Amino acid sequence: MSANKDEPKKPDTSLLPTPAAKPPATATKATTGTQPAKKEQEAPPFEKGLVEEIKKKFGESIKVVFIKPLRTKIMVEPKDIVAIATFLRDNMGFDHAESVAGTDYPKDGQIEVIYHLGSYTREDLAAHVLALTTRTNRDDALLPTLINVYKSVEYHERETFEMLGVYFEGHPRNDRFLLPEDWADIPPLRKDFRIKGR
Amino acid sequence: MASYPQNFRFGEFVGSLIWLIFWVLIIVALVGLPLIFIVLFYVPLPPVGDQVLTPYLFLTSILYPQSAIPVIKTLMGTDLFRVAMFPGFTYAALIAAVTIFIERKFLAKMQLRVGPLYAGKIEGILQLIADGLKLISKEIIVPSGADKLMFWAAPIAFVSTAAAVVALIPAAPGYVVADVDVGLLAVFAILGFFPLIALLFSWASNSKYPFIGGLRALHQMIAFEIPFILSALSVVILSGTLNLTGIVDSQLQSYWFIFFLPISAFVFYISSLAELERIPFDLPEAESEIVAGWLTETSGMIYGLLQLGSYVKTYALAALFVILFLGGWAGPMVFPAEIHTPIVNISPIYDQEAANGSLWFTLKTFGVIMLMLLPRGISPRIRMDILLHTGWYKLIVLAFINIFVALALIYGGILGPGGLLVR
Amino acid sequence: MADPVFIAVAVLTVGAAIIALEARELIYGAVALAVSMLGIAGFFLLLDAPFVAVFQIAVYVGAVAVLIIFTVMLVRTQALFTTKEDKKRKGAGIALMLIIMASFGALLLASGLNGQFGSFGDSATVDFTEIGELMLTYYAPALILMGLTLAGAVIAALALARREDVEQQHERAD
Amino acid sequence: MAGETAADFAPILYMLGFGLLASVPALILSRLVSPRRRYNPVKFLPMECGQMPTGEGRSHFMMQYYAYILMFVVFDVMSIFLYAWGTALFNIPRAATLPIIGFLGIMFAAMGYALYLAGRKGIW
Amino acid sequence: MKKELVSPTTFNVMVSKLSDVLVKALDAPLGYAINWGRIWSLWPVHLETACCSVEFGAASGPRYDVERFGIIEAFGSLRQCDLIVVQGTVTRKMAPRLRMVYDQMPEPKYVIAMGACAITGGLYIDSYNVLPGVDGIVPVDVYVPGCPPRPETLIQGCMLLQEKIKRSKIK
Amino acid sequence: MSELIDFLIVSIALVAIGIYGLVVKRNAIRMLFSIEIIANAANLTLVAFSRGLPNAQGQTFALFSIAIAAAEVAVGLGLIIVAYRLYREIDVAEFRSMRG
Amino acid sequence: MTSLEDKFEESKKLGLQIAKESEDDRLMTLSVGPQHPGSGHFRFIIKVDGDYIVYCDPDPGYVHRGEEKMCEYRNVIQNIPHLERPVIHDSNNITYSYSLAVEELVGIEVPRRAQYIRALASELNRQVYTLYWLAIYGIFLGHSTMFMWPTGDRELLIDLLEVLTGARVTHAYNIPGGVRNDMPDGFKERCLRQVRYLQKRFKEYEDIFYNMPLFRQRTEGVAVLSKEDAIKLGVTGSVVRASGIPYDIRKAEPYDIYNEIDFKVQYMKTGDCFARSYVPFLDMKESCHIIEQLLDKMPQSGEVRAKLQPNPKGPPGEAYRRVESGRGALGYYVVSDGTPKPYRVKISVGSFRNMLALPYLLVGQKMGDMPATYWSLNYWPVEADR
Amino acid sequence: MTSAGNFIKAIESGSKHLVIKRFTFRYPEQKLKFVGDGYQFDPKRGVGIAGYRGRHILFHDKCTGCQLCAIACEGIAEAIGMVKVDESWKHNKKAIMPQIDFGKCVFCGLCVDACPFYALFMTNDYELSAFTKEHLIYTPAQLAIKPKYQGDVEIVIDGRGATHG
Ligand code: SF4
Ligand code: SF4
Ligand code: SF4
Repeated sequence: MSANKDEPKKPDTSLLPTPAAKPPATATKATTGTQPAKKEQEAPPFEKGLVEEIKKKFGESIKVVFIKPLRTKIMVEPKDIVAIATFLRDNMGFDHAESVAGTDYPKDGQIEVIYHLGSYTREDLAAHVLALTTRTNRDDALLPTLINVYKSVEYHERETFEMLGVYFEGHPRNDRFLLPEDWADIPPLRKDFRIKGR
Repeated sequence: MASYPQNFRFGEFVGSLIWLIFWVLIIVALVGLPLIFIVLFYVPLPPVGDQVLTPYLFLTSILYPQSAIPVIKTLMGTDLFRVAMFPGFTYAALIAAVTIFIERKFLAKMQLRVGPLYAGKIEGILQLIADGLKLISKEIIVPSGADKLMFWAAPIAFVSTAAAVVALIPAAPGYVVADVDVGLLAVFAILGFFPLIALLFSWASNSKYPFIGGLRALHQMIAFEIPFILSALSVVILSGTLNLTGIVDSQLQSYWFIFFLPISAFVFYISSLAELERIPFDLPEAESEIVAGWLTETSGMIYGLLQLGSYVKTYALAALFVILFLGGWAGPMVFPAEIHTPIVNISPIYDQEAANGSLWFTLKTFGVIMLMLLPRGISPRIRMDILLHTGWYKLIVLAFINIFVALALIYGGILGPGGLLVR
Repeated sequence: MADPVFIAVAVLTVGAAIIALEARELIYGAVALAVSMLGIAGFFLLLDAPFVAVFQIAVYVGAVAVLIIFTVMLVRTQALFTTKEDKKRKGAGIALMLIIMASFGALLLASGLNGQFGSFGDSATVDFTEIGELMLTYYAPALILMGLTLAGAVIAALALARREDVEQQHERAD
Repeated sequence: MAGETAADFAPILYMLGFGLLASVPALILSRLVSPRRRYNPVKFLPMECGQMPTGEGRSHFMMQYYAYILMFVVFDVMSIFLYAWGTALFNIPRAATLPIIGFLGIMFAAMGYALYLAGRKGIW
Repeated sequence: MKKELVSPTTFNVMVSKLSDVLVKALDAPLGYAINWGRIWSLWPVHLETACCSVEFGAASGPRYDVERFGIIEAFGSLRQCDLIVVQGTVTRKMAPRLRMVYDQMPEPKYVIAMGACAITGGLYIDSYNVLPGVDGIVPVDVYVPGCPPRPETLIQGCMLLQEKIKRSKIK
Repeated sequence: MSELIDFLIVSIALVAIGIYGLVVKRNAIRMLFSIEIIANAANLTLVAFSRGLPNAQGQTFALFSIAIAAAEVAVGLGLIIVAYRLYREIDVAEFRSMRG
Repeated sequence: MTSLEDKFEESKKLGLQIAKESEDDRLMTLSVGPQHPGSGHFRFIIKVDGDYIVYCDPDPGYVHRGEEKMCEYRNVIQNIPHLERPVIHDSNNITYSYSLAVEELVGIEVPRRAQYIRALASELNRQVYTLYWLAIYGIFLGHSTMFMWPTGDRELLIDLLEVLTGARVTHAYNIPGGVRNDMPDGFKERCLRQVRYLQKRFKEYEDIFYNMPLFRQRTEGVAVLSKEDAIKLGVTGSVVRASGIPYDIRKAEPYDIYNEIDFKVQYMKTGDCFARSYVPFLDMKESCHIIEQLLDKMPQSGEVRAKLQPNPKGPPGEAYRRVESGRGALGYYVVSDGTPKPYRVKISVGSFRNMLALPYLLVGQKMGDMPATYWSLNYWPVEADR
Repeated sequence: MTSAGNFIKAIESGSKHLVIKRFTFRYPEQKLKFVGDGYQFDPKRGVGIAGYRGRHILFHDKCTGCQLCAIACEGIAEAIGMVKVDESWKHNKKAIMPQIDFGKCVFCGLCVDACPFYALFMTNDYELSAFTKEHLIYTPAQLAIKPKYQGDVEIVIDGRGATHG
């Protein structure tokens, strides 16, 4: 226990230099001043730069779905996702996942899983959300987990497993989370699960 | 609403009461009175004052209340009166009841609320009676697997032990149930029963939260028992006696001990808070951690009795504080030497000293009780290790400091026999 | 006046002592032991030693009984319920008990204690402040010795009850 | 006369009895007027936050604080010992305070070490 | 003749008459007193099933202060409580727990269904995980509509409950 | 009127019970109980003689004796805890068989 | 420096080691919730060794009502009432970002006055939430006055919101295209009066709660979440700000008129329970200034709701919009397939993200720290379950 | 020392409140004052008029039985059902009017927004608790009654705290 007690103090001292965090706070203000969320700019340069950087590394395995101001969405293959996520985390500064959402597309027979990645460390990325998506088959939905890259997806992935039936390979606990223990129906967020009377 | 046949009106209630009284009267007249007479004629009765108590005297006292005064006086001299009424159980229970009411109102006031308001029309004074009636009419659940004997015995033991503590407290000059030479130590000895009862009761409930609560109660009480005892030791050093009446007397001869021993009073106050499981030391009942602590499995009257016991205990410890540090019943005389009442002359049973003493004693006790209620409004709960740390490291040291202060006072010739400040 | 009271207290004490040893549940045994201690305290009161009586209650019920009950709860396993005692042994024990009782009783009756200061009749009671005086004057070395014993006891008890194995690991971790 | 002090103490017993007298009828009355429905076994399960109880109810020990109980036994004895001194203080010569100072010194040393032991984490 | 007067049957009749009289004499005042006590001392269980608990908290706050009616908040254990206010949605995961809590409470116990969800399911009438009202699991005494009900409405519901207790038998 | 000898008889009864317990019981805690009972019987004798003689020495000794008994209980229970932790058992016979 | 995983593993090992060491009965499994005064709608299973928690497993879902599924069956506007139910005491914020997302999808321009009113309602509502949160924090620590005062003072703001929107807590006020009704007359004065009174009260909160030494003892240095761990766990809102990261959506990605408002992001560096409980309080103080500015700068008249057809629909597409709610970033991911009903709505809520930190922080703490740690995470179970 | 000072400050702050006015609003005797008569909607301008959203009121002389309110509510709580009334209005050929189940209604007011004929508004009435579910279903006739609501209490702030005057 005493080890635990000491432990928090160390990061504290290492944080001490972060009075430097003050100037960035004003810097944020400046950046936000320069990019008010005006809509009509085509493919804003900063976001484009980001995408270019990823593309440079992974080339054709990246499919860019859209580039909007502050929002970028890229689609990758399931097999590449861990590598790309690691790259995003280590080199691009997207250090946490804000949400993991799954969408069922019965027409395509696929389920799309979308990770919204954000950044706490890079000031200029604070307003950005990068949507990293991948698609898997509806019938044997199976994806590699990102839990080793982003700790923050742990519960989100559990929820996605439960709500859409996407099994995350390597996730320590693919089990019941929000639904009752005796839930015996198909995962509720699939499109073929109909709710009463609708 | 029409489907509920029974009517509920105050008039009906009064009607039914009258009916009940009527029946009681008839039964008493037909059965009771002859019986009483037979008994009274054949049983020799004790002399009261200068007369022999005869049934006639007994009956005439209804017509001439004056003649009942000697009877009452004799009764007041008996142990029974002391045990049942004045410094004993009824007085303590009454103070406990008033404490509960005051606590709720006081807390409500501090929290910008009004507290109980409607029960009993005027500011909710009957709230406590309502609670009591409800608790009496509540089912008592004994959890399966519980130790039945202990489960039922513990609340009774709790109340009785609290009452036994009260027995040692003198409430006015001469008014004490048990005037023993080692009174103070006896209080501590009896207080030592409470952790045992809490522990056994929590064990008997066979449930997790009560058990944790009981262990916490145990740890808490024993952590504060030593500072508790030591803080009273400095008073004993100053007064040289263990008899509680003697302690008050020695304060009457000099000054209140709180002026000499403020630290000790502080330690005593803190540890009595802990002993009483009041916030900030209500760890054994910490709701947000362990549901209701060792009271989790209590229901109905068992809960009621435990509450009663703990409030009686509150009275006992507040009174002890008054006796040890605030000079007991000392206070300026407010009652006249003689009292004249219109119909009945009660001067034979009127005792100026006792009336004055009990008045001041009660006032001071309520003052201390208010002081004990105050932390509940302003303080969060404390944590187990901080609590143990406070009890074992800080308070014991403080108590010892005061023992040496008391020693210096004695050997410095300021207090003690023939001291400077002794009147 | 003390006679019926004496008998009541004696029955309470001895009975509780027997229950303490024979109760099926150890926890009841512990409670009975506490009751037995209370009985002894009652005897002390009858013997006009209120200070010792109160001391007895405070120490035995307030502290020792608590510790015992806590430990009983701590070690409660099925082990407590398997009373591994054979009949023969028990019989021998009872016999031994009776023999002790009888022989000591005979010794007592023969010793003539009865006559010498038999009834305490009108001998004065002892003020308990004398205890303090004695303790600090004549028995002062005993008091110091007492302190040493208590200090040794608490340190020994703590040293016994702690878990050494974990401690070593922790010291390495530090 | 023997047994005088016992007579002094008797009112405590009366008071205890009165406590019984006040609480036992309350329980009996409560038993009489309260409704009782016993058909449901769930009611008598130990309460566990609306959960089916699992495990044993009496299996929790705060071993971390066991040291304090051990210490309590000894220091309780010590603190009551001091009362014997406190009451006799007026009757004894001043020099007789020395043994008690010695006694306290020993106990303080023991308490210091014991508190140090008790305060250490991880060994309990 | 003498024998008939004191025969066992007549004696029994007499005794039963007397006890009848006694019961009658005691019943009404006792019933009144106990019901009165129950009215002014309703202690609610701390069971938050969903968002209506926010307004329940507000009702026990200083502005509405249900303690005026003798309703105390923050009671730890359900063993001491008489009133269970179902504070909103009961999901399928919560339902068995709700029933268990209800079962474990000691006997005179009352249920207030607070909020549209607790009455009929409310907004979540077509959700896959929500029960359509709690009256299927526990017997409800008073329905307090709203989403969430104003604290006033809750207090009004409590007053209705008091009305109901007044008119009920004590056993 | 109770006399010295009555107290001594009670004391002897307690000693006998204690010895019986020590001999028969195999449960460490119960043996501790027995020891306590014997110690109490001794205290009783001390105080009884002190009352008979009248002087305060017996009472003083009883105080010491009680204190030491308390200390002994603390140590004894510490021992039992250790034994329990090692053997998961508080039966003395089991300790013996498990040694080694 | 031990990282988060190491810490967790270490504590787990500690628990397991105690269990293995022939003393498994030292461990006791306790279920905290759902009927537990210290948990509310939530349950977590803890294992305690004496006073120390060695294992913790959250078990949410007691209020899981399937909001996301239900959204797929309702029109964009009909979704408003039930989307605000997860946090009824912060309902203006939870509908705010939904409105923003729908507006982005449909392409609606919100009138300026409506933007101000929205921001005003959102600030008021955040304070309502924080006061409620503070009240529960008080009662969790056994401080009943601290339950009563914020609950009472919260009523002042509720009173304002009731005047503004017509309901005490479930306002259903933000709607795609603006707000549902204009401010009533005399609102500004009333608002200023009550907010000023509240500012006076904050000092008393500090006296009785934040500066109270017992409170400090219980929270300072307890359950420290370091900056690295906070980033790794992706916690948000006051939790991440308490760990030394001044991240506030209002500043980082200003929506509506927030870039015209002058305010500071409040943060602390210690990352313990105290910081986590103090940052929302600082936020609340700052929010009072924001409200004054908003009332000042607000256009005196104008439209409050853009004209749009009853069932607005836009082209297929998706939007992800965030606002800063009482519990941190609150994002809506809305996918539209061109019909009036959204194809998929995902609510990314602060509570759900903060819950992840619970087992990491609880393990190794004492039992008395449990309520303090749990509620300092700014966690509202109903919202997390959705 | 600072900690002792803080204790004293806390005690002072706490005991100061013993003389501050109480905030409690005594509900059954007092009633709160609301802005206006309740939430209303102006379909022409497309915005609502601020007011409390309590129980609905239905103006029989305006309702055309167009069911728009029921359709609006269908996606919310399905609280509105259209029932036959035995009244005859020119503008209401089918003689159907909304009936509201307050056991389901969540008082969102979207049905008011949906009614294009100024027929359905909300009132200040909130005292709706009942013993049975059936009592919560309000027929059109019941909905037509204008509730008598007299509230006159408001929050008053003065030097000694906030009260309800
Ligand atoms: S009635 Fe409304 S406020 Fe209450 S639980 Fe249901 S949705 Fe929540
Ligand atoms: S207020 Fe809302 S829930 Fe109620 S009837 Fe109207 S639309 Fe339906
Ligand atoms: S109330 Fe309005 S919307 Fe509803 S049916 Fe009548 S006219 Fe149509």
